[in-house]
Amino acid sequence: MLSAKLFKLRGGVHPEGRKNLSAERHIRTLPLPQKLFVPLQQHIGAPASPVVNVGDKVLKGQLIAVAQGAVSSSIHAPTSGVIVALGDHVAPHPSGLPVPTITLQSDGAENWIACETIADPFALTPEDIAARVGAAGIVGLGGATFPSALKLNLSRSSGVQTLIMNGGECEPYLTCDDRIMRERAAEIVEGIRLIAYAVAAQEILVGIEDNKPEAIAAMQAASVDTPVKVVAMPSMYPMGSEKQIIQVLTGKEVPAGGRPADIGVLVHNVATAYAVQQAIRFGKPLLSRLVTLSGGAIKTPCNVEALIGTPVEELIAFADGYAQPAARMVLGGPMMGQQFTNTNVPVVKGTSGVLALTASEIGQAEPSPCIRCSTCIRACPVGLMPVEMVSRIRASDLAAAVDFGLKDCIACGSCSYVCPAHIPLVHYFNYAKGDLAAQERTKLKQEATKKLADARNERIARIERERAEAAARRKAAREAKAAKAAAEKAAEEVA
Amino acid sequence: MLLSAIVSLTLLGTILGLLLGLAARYLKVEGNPLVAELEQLLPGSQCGQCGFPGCIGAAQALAEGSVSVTLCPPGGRAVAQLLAAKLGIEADLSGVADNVPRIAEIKEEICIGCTRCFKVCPTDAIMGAAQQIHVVFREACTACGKCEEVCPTESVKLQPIPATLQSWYWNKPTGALA
Amino acid sequence: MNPIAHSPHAHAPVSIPKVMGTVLLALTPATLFGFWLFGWPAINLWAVSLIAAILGEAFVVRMQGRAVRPVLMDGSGILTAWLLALSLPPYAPWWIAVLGSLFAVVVGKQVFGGLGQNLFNPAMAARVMLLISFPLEMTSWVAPAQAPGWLDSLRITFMSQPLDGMASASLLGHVKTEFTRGVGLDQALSGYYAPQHMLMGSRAGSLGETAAVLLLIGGLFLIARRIITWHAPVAMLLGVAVPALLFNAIDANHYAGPLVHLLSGGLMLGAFFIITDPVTSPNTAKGQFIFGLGCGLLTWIIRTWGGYPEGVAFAVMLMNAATPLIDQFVKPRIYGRDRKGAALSVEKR
Amino acid sequence: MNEKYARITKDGLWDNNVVFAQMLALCPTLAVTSSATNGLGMGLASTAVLLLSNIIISSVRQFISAEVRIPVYIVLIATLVTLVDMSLNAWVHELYKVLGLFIALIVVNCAILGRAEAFASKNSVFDAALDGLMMGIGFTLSLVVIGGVREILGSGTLFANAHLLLGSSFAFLETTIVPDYKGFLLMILPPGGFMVVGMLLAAKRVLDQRRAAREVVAVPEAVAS
Amino acid sequence: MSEYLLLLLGTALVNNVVLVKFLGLCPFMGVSKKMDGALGMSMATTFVLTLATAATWMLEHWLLMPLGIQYLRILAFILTIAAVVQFTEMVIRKTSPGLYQVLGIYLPLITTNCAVLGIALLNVQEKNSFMHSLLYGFGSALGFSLVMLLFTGLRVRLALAQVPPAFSGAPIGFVVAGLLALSFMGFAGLA
Amino acid sequence: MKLEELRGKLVYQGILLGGVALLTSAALSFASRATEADIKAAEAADLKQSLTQVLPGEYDNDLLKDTVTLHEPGGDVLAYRARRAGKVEAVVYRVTGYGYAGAIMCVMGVSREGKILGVRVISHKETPGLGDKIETAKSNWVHAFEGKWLGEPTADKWAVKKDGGIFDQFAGATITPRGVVKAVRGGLELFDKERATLLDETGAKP
Ligand SMILES: Cc1cc2nc3c(=O)[nH]c(=O)nc-3n(C[C@H](O)[C@H](O)[C@H](O)COP(=O)(O)O)c2cc1C
Ligand SMILES: Cc1cc2nc3c(=O)[nH]c(=O)nc-3n(C[C@H](O)[C@H](O)[C@H](O)COP(=O)(O)O)c2cc1C
Ligand SMILES: Cc1cc2nc3c(=O)[nH]c(=O)nc-3n(C[C@H](O)[C@H](O)[C@H](O)COP(=O)(O)O)c2cc1C
Ligand SMILES: Cc1cc2nc3c(=O)[nH]c(=O)nc-3n(C[C@H](O)[C@H](O)[C@H](O)CO)c2cc1C
Ligand code: SF4
Ligand code: SF4
Ligand code: SF4
Ligand code: SF4
Ligand code: FES
Repeated sequence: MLSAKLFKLRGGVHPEGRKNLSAERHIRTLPLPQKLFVPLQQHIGAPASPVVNVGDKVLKGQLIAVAQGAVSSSIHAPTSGVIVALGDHVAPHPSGLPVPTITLQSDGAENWIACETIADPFALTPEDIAARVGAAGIVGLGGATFPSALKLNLSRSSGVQTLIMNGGECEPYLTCDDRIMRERAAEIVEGIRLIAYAVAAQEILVGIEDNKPEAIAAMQAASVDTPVKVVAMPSMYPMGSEKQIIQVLTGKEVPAGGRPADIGVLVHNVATAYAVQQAIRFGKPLLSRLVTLSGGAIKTPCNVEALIGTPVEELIAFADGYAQPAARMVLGGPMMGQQFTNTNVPVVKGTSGVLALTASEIGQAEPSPCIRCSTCIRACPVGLMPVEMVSRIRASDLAAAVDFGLKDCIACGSCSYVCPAHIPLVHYFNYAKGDLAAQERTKLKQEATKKLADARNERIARIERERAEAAARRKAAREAKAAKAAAEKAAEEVA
Repeated sequence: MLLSAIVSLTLLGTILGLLLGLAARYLKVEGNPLVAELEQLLPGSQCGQCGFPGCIGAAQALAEGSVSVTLCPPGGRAVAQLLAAKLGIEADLSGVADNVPRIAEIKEEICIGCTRCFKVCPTDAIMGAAQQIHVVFREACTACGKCEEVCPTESVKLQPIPATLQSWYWNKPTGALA
Repeated sequence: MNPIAHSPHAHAPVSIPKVMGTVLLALTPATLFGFWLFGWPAINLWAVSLIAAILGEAFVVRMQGRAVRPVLMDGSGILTAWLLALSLPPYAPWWIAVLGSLFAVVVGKQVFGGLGQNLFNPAMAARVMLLISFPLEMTSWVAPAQAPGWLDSLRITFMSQPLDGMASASLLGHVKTEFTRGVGLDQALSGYYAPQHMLMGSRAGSLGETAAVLLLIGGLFLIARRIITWHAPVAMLLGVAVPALLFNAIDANHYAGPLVHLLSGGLMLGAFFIITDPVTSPNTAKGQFIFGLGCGLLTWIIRTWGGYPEGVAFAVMLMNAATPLIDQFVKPRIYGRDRKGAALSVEKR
Repeated sequence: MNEKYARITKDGLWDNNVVFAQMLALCPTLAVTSSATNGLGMGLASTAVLLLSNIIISSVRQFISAEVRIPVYIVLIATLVTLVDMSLNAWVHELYKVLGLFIALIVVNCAILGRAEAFASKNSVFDAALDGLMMGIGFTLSLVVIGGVREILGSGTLFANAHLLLGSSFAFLETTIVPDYKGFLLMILPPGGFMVVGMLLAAKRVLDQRRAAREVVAVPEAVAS
Repeated sequence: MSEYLLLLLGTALVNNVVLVKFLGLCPFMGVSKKMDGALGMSMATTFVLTLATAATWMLEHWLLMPLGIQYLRILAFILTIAAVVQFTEMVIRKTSPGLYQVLGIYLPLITTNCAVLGIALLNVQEKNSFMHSLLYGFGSALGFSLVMLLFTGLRVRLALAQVPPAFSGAPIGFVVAGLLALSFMGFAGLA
Repeated sequence: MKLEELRGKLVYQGILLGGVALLTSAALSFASRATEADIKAAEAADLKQSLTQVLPGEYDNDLLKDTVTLHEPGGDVLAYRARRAGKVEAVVYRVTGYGYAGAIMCVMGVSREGKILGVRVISHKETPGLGDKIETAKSNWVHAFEGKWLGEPTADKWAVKKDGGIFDQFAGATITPRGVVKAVRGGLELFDKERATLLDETGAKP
């Protein structure tokens, strides 16, 4: 089963793994925090809309905010307690902006709502499974946090040949997927089969990087006598990225601007499969996730199961605090994760890791001039030319950068990682993407306001015209009247 | 020899003159389609901040090349860039303050409902009736500032739009790369 | 003014000074061999080149009001001067080295804005400039291993003493001269050319270009350290060897064979250390291959039919000029798109 | 009025200099400036044509119709150039041999047509004459400077062979700056020509910037006092 | 045949119009900021230069020479060139609006491109035969196009470089042209 | 009609350009008349000056008019003859050598006895600083030919020193002098061969 044919990944880099810091430690559960900060937006799409008010008592697992619109996801109370605030709290986002958040004071009782357990989930219809996944507020736990139900529905309707389960976990430091595969393989495999059933996939591949032999073994053992095939992939960043894992496992490429469903593939993270299994089998909504606590500045790196909304400082305290002052705190992995400065930010559905890194681990230096060494080009898994894009962006020629493929960049950071000149390439790309989006918004707005202005001008012109016409009519009438009068007068005189 | 020289060259000249005259007559380009295209790019709020009586005037001046592409404050940098691209010139955009997006806001406490702002707004972004508090539609306001000028109680003010998770994006890196 | 750093939060342990340092290291064996072969004058020349480049670069950077230290510390100026020195006749007078180094770092590099901004290879631009301006000094070669003493060397380098009795012609120059007299290749080569000497490098020529084997080893070291890739060097060697082979087969008395070409002149130095200059070469592997092929072909053409006995420097500059065009037309295929950049068609199942 | 003439003069000599600001007439500029003398000769010949063409075109400007404007200008200029060509050939034959082809090319010297279009066809005869003269002098000075730099660096002399152009009484101009100079061939060859022009352009820019900076500084001071 | 090829190579590379003969520098400097423009200019110049060398050769040999009025050469040539340009423009506009879009605005500029007149005059000076003249014109045009495209590529990249303010724009353009001319000296002695 | 209206007319444009052409060509024709003689004179003087450089001594005929054309395999050679009292005392003609960078054009003057009176290089493309020492402005090298003839030095010594002859080469540039020596020697051989024609001893009167 391990001998499945692999295709070549282009580009890619070999960052130092540093997974051993946390890989051998069992998943532990975090003690219940006092206060939980649950942001309304933890997923791609529209924020959820709260259905509770300040002062409401809620049970663990109770719906506290519902999905809004087509692309959105519901949010549930991570524990039982009282809603103490519906306000702003610092976002787990580099901007550090305050975002709408539900603050929950836990009562320590962990009183669950009633959960519906299902004995034979394969008796459910595929539609039902997707609906239950949606109701459980499950979003992709691989990082993109796209609402999973939607992905299932879209894939089912367009037809799926291959289901790929992403156990790549190519980011350095992170071991939460590794641990969950080692410890909860049976549940994951059932989740995988449920997903496959929900989208009627014919082939199921679990791709795991070969630096996780125990996870591979555990998953293999759990998938004996199932259609699930476990495939070991070479360790390389960004093997776990959706487009790249598809390329490596199937040899196919997702067309630019398209989705994997276009080529009959669905990709899900292994932790998502676990959440799906829990939701379908036990009716449990997504309330917690595994988080890797690691980095050279953390005293006891480990993996914890943390409730959504837990402030990060509690996690750090749980890991015995700092071994040395951290040069940088990061949410997620070092390659794509985001720096944060306020340790009060909450764990959200997409938080895969909390890293406290030392300066030597980061290894960043002042940027020096680009020597066009083209290392970045060789590293890019997408086949882009970062050096060319960045020079266009620096010269404020974003259109040219787009011609070079800016929009195809997956922001994996491979190029920045290898650049000997330490140029913040991805930073430039994300700036440019943001600026383009902002320009797009301005343009839309301008078009809209232009229509408004035109309408107003037209209206004013019409009013003027009507007024003038009315005046002319009145004048004509007056004149006609006068003429008539004159005529009558004349007639009278004649008479 | 003298004669032949003069005759032949005169002939050459005459023929060429006729040719050019013909060419000019039959191959004339009508009007300047550029103006219309440029006008399309301008915000169209006819606010006059550029010093022309409305966007069409600005478009004409641009087509003649008598003004810089940075003339339109409401359009800001984005429009300047579009204009420069259309005209095929390299514009020095450093002068254009990438103006912080702003929007009109009405302080309800001091609005007396005089409807002046309502009447001048070129995009119908202000709603209200006489003696009532007026409101601004965020989507329609172009921050042209006309209402600010006419308000007798200074209750309309252009305020920067606060950044949100949706509008925030990374700044441009400023490392010494020279 | 965002105090927040963008991802990635990990970086490969690489830097520009490390890259340049590795290249210098790779050049060292061939340089030392040149010192041994040509003696003290070669060492003087090398030192003068480096000093002139460092001082000149410091001065112009200072004049622009930029920080001098980081510019000098990146090592590129030193590398440029080093490569220039290696491509000069070993007994050239000091002012050749000074003028060349200054031209390289000022006109070749700093007027463009410094490291990474220049369009032409600074060392080669300087070499070509020197060659056309001072053809006499730039084509006065010496026979190897007559290494003069230190005092004599000072006289040679700093007082432009004529090198009586030591003068020799380089192989390519000699062949060119003999052709003008109507002497055939066999006769011209006899006594002048022995492959094993050429390989080891005991021949007349520029300071650092003679030891083909040591240059090859240095080049392989760079490839192993992933500073350069094989594409450009291999393509350049092919670009010279293939036409040489063809024409040699047609008329052996007029066209030298591939081995003569590969082992003579600055080809080895050029192929591994000069056309691989990242700044002035195309940035895709395919582009680099085309670039190398062009360099090789032009070198061969200039050597064979042109007025100059050696063409490496010209070929490099000509291809430098074509680099932006190559970069414009040779791009990698983007994931999910075809070669032309259109999205792949959606084929289901 | 005086201001206007000052403006025209300043434009011609510096601000709108044919070579250094308008970047026109580059071919003769680069081709003949391997020595200061050649530059001077070419400059004087061009100045003559420029002056005459500006005068003639300005005085017939009412009669010219837009459609045949350019050909008429070109014919006029061509005639003037041919006249200059003949005169040089007849009376300053040595110089003619040096400037050769480039005399004929004064016709297409874009600068002359440019002045005809941009100035002479819109201004009075006197203004046009002044403009032509100043542009011509500006052009000549540029050529002499470029030629001078190239000659000094390239051969170590200045105004070599000036007697051929100006007569033997001007032989005193001929100076050897560096005796026994080895010669820096680059400067005399085409590449050096380009580079010298580039360097001089940069120098002019630095001077202009300095001047602008001084003016900015000067204004507040004036206000303060 | 090989003689003609050699002639073509010689005029295009060894005695390049722009870099060695110093003709056509204004468009070389002026229209080399964008690739489209350079391409258009190159094509237009190639077309006109080839046609104009043919036309001026005929003029010289069939009109000026028989009548002994060579002193009208400059005048007659420049008129003819203007006519050729005008004619080209009209024909292109009529037959291929697409091409006209590309070349249109560059055609009038060519009248004052001194390369056209220069090559015509050089042909007369060197007493070239008709075929020779034609190849000379075409080869020169090829040389012009080649360096034009190379130079444009370089300038496009230059626009992205961080050139010191004193040098940005035209000055560095000249330095690059100088280095390009330096490279082309390598062709000396070929052909 | 007003000028403004006229300007728009097609005929006007034709006439305008034609008229301008008329005027200018007329002007040029007259100018040509005026300068023709001077130009001819200047060119003649030019030629004469270059010829007399290699013809030391006094002659009493008009060099430029007294020419003879030799039909050689390598192309026609135009020779000018200098006479004293009707007798051809010396001849001048061009020879072409091939140097490092192409053709080197020389004129040489040969006396009645077959001795070289002088050699000058009129045009060459040799490298400045290396090969250009063949110009009198740069070195005296060409004067070495003066007084030499085919017997002095002997045939095998008519070469540069490097090739065993008596003429100097330049440091680092042997090809150029080699080319010139070969050309001059060829010129002397030509004189030998065509002596009768050149010296006007075939009977034709001047
Ligand atoms: C550069 C990059 C690296 C990624 N690495 C991983 C990974 O290691 N593991 C993973 O599950 N998803 C990874 N992803 C996210 C996947 O592309 C994809 O979104 C995810 O596997 C989908 O599964 P989900 O919907 O269950 O999250 C990565 C994405 C990118 C852009
Ligand atoms: C990179 C490089 C480029 C060179 N370019 C030239 C050149 O363009 N012209 C030249 O005459 N010599 C040039 N040289 C020097 C010659 O390569 C060489 O010294 C000379 O031609 C003799 O080579 P040989 O010893 O194999 O005969 C260059 C040297 C190097 C290292
Ligand atoms: C750039 C350059 C220019 C040269 N110019 C000339 C020249 O003008 N005349 C010449 O005879 N040789 C010239 N040479 C060739 C050599 O200097 C010379 O032919 C060769 O070294 C043989 O001369 P030698 O026998 O004196 O060493 C030139 C070589 C180079 C590289
Ligand atoms: C592999 C490699 C090769 C290089 N080759 C050259 C070279 O040939 N000439 C040169 O001036 N600099 C060379 N450099 C140094 C540096 O890139 C050069 O100074 C830049 O061109 C200056 O902007 C090289 C650097 C590297 C890493
Ligand atoms: S890796 Fe860095 S230095 Fe190298 S080409 Fe890319 S951006 Fe430039
Ligand atoms: S961040 Fe973008 S450009 Fe850089 S390697 Fe990843 S995909 Fe390529
Ligand atoms: S400033 Fe802009 S929006 Fe206002 S009138 Fe002028 S062009 Fe139109
Ligand atoms: S102009 Fe000012 S006071 Fe009047 S309605 Fe508008 S906001 Fe209110
Ligand atoms: S002077 Fe030659 S093109 Fe302008």
